[in-house]
Amino acid sequence: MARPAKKILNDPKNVVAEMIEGLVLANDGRVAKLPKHNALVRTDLPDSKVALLIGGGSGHEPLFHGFVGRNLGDGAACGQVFAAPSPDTIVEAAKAVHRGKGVLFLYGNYAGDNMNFDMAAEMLEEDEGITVRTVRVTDDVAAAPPERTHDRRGIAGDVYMIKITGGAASELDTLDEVERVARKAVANLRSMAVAVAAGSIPETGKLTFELADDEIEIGMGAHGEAGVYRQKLASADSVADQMMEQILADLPFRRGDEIALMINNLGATTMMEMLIVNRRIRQICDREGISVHRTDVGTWVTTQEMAGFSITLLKLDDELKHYLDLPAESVGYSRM
Amino acid sequence: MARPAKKILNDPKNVVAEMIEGLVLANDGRVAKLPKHNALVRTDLPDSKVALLIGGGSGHEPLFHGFVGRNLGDGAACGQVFAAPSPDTIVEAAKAVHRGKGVLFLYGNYAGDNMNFDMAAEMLEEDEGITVRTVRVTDDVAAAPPERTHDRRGIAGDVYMIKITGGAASELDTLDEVERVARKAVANLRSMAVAVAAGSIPETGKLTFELADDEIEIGMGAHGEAGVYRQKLASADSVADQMMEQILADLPFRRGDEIALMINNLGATTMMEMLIVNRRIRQICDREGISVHRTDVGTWVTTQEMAGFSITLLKLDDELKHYLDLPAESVGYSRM
Amino acid sequence: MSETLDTAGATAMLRAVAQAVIDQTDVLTDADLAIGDGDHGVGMRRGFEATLEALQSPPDTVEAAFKAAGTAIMSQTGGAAGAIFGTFFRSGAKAFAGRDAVDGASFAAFLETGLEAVLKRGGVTEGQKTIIDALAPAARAARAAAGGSLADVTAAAAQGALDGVEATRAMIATTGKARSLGERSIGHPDPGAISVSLILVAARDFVAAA
Amino acid sequence: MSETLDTAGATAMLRAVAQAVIDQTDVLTDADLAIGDGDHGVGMRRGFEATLEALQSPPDTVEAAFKAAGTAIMSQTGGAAGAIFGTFFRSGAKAFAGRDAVDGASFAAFLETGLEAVLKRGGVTEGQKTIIDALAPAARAARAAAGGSLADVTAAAAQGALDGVEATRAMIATTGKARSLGERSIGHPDPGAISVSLILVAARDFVAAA
Ligand SMILES: Nc1ncnc2c1ncn2[C@@H]1O[C@H](COP(=O)(O)OP(=O)(O)O)[C@@H](O)[C@H]1O
Ligand SMILES: Nc1ncnc2c1ncn2[C@@H]1O[C@H](COP(=O)(O)OP(=O)(O)O)[C@@H](O)[C@H]1O
Ligand SMILES: [Mg+2]
Ligand SMILES: [Mg+2]
Ligand SMILES: [Mg+2]
Ligand SMILES: [Mg+2]
Repeated sequence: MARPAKKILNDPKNVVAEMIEGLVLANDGRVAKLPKHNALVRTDLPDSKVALLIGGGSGHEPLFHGFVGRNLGDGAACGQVFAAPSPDTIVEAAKAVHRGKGVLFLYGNYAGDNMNFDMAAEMLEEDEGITVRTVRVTDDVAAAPPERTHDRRGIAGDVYMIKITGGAASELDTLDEVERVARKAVANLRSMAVAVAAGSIPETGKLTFELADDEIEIGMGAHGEAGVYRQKLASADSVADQMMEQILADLPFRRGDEIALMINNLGATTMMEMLIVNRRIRQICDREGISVHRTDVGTWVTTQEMAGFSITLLKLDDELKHYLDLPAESVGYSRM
Repeated sequence: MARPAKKILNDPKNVVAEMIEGLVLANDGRVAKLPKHNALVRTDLPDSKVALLIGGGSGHEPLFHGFVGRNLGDGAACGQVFAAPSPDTIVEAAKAVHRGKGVLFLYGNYAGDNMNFDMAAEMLEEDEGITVRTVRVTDDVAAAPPERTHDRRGIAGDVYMIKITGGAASELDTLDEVERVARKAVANLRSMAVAVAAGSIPETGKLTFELADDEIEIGMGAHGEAGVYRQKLASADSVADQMMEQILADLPFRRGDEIALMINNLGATTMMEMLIVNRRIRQICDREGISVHRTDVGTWVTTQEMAGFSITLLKLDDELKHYLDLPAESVGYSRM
Repeated sequence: MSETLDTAGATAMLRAVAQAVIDQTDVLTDADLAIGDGDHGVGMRRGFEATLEALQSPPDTVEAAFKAAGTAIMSQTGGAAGAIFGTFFRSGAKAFAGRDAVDGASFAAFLETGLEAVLKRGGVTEGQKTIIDALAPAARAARAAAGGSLADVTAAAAQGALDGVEATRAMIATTGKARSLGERSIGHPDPGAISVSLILVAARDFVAAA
Repeated sequence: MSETLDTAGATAMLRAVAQAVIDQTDVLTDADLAIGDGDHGVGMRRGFEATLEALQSPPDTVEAAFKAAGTAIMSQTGGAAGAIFGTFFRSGAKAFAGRDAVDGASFAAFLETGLEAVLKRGGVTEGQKTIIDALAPAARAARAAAGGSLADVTAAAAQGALDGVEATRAMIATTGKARSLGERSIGHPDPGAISVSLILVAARDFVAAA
């Protein structure tokens, strides 16, 4: 933890506020910041819709602030780096996105997020009479055994969850229905990450863990939380084999399943590495008789400058496929 | 140059071939690889169009292979990491994209690319009777003084060039016209990069330059070529100020100009840093009376795991704006 | 050494507590780097800097002073600690309702009330290597000393928290970001528990010096 | 020591040259890391490994042998070096047209013909810190020795290239990836020039041992 991080920043205490200012400016007026909170809201929200509020700690750019847009999040409540947003920020963001049909909270399953979003939900229901439902993303198979999925962390699966739930919240008429789709998606979603090098929090300037020059950690969490095991640096094919074995066995994914596949950069990994891993994953899918409906390879859920990647598989049915394939556009994620 | 690079790869000699295989698999059938060459071609090419062939050394992912798609490149000829593709690869790629109206070669201005693409152009004209025109991207203001723009390197400006020329090659009927639009764009395009840490070539495993823990290099090239000067790590605002001063003075950009603005990740930099820089750039543009038509913040032209970013400004007119704003979709770049 | 603290005294104590935590930012950072994500120090600093600011305008009552601290922490700390310490101070404040001074008994009640709210909010029990493992023994020790002076009670609470921190070293985390470390979390004290001890030691020292 | 090389001999010499360059991959890498992008070594290795493979099927003529080497380099090396060395061998090969052996005079003509093509392709002149700065003095030295044996000519060419490499140290690069270094390129030899010297030294040594 001695090696200092090297970043081009202004005052490290202001990173989140300045980042959000930069994001709003990059967004051509399609999102606005709430005056007193690190929260973003779409400027083109229809008058009546089920609202989708996403959020969590910052430092995972472009998640979450970059996922506010059409068929994605209606708003985002952003905390400081790696720290859940506070209840007041969540409450104000929820009030700003609410369009009369209730608000779905969608976020990663972490103690801090759970408590802060729960407090906000209680305040909204009690003080504002706004109905809130909550779906927590729990895609990280490395975080807990299958019988305790409620103890699992949310990692790159957030992207598919926001994509599908955002689509459902655009087209479906009731909070119940949107929640149902989101719950189905999260039940079909599995991810796992591998870390090659650590990231750092701007305010401390310290790397969040240590890893020897020839070591990697399989199952690393999105804030540098411990994974399943450390091992020597290995070939792309063998790393993909190990990760896919655990992911496939977990749901389990079976012959004949159709999936969406995401390979997500944790920050500093080259796209070349991810594409080489994609090659191996497809060999495995072919062998297992699993068909890939679509693939996303890119940088969406990061841990600052951590190096490594995650693999996400989402088992599809026609409904999930429909919402996943709707066009979407935001600073962080666009697809026609 | 002692610190070894740490990557998850198979045999480093096969990285380009495996990467292209992974890319084609990620692309849902919209691009195909030529059987014997590291070259990609759109599978949905219309029967008659001016063809746009892009290409260059690999290692800058998602450029170039990730920019083959509708309103982008019709094909890409890919070299080994940091090495221009060979004439035979370029020739085969050009033959594969040719649709009776000639081929425009669009690539970054480097000795290796110039020679290999020129040889290919000669072969195509002599042996195949295919008309070829060439536009070289020369956006890097750090590479040579304004009176020698023909000595300048092509860096992140490649993205806007491919976007605009790809659009023009979809809509315009003659090679002449497409070339005219591309030449206008390149004349209006200026970029500059800053490096924070070095990247490495997989086959050597060695970092391409050394930079002290508290140093940055302004003007670094896309293969780690020397920049304008080294200096101590400084605040985001002051780095943005320095870079913008040189970029603005170079064209020069003037009060009343309308621009497209791109902040491009060289590889390992956090989006947070780029958004904080965007905030400052917009303050500068406001002060100078320059309006920003659109902003792109992301990872498109990398130097493997190099840390740092580049700033690109493109002065727009109605024609350039039209082609720039056409929808486009590819593995590397999508925008509705 | 005064036996009770009026509103101004309680406010001064909260300011001393805030400064003590802010001064130990790096200690908390390193503790959280070891088993969590490394943000506990800067989070606590944000929350307690906001507390210092909030207490610039003198609160009307002891309850208001503690509630202002909790509100500042809840809105500025973020993360698990923001929710927990925010809830702790805001809910604990109710123990001072209608009272114009902090004495030993009300301080013990404050800890108990806060603990109860925090247990409910966080859904954990003792032994999971959290804030609770410092707070619960502190509250018990304070209750046992509650017949004595405020100095006795704060001293007992501080000692309970310090013992609790030590005990967390041997625990395996089963919640929060440290959970996935499993046995690898053994040997490290819990960062949130350390924060509890910093708060209660600062309170003890303030009362002893007052 | 034979006075001329027939097709089999020329092929064997090209194989020896290829192996010599492949063996020095790291030297070329480090030279290119110092003033370029660090890929020159692996590029030359790729090109000359392809050359070895191409020469597995014995060429019919000397010209074909040199052309096969050039074609392999041009298609597998990539970058500036692929274009330059590919052009050099492919165009230089024409100096052997209609001849069934390499002698001193034809080797000198090979260097001159190759140089001319490379000058045209690259558009640079002597003094810009490139391949040319080893190749041009090598060709001149070979011409001066062209009345002598093949051994004399290859020895003179090798020495000319080695001297050329030394001279590149003092030059400021004005083309290629090293250009932007400006004065910072002084002191480092040019990687492409080193490759020329490796090729000609290996040719000399092969002829001397043949
Ligand atoms: N459910 C919980 N109940 C009580 N305390 C908790 C709970 N979860 C985590 N904690 C405490 O929070 C501390 C971490 O705080 P902090 O680093 O600020 O939050 P985060 O885990 O969100 O990064 C842990 O050391 C632990 O003491
Ligand atoms: N225009 C040119 N003419 C001749 N040689 C050149 C030219 N440009 C570059 N070179 C040579 O190419 C060498 C670099 O080769 P290499 O590293 O393989 O290519 P790249 O510069 O594309 O990475 C330089 O050391 C220089 O000798
Ligand atoms: Mg945290
Ligand atoms: Mg190169
Ligand atoms: Mg923490
Ligand atoms: Mg090179």
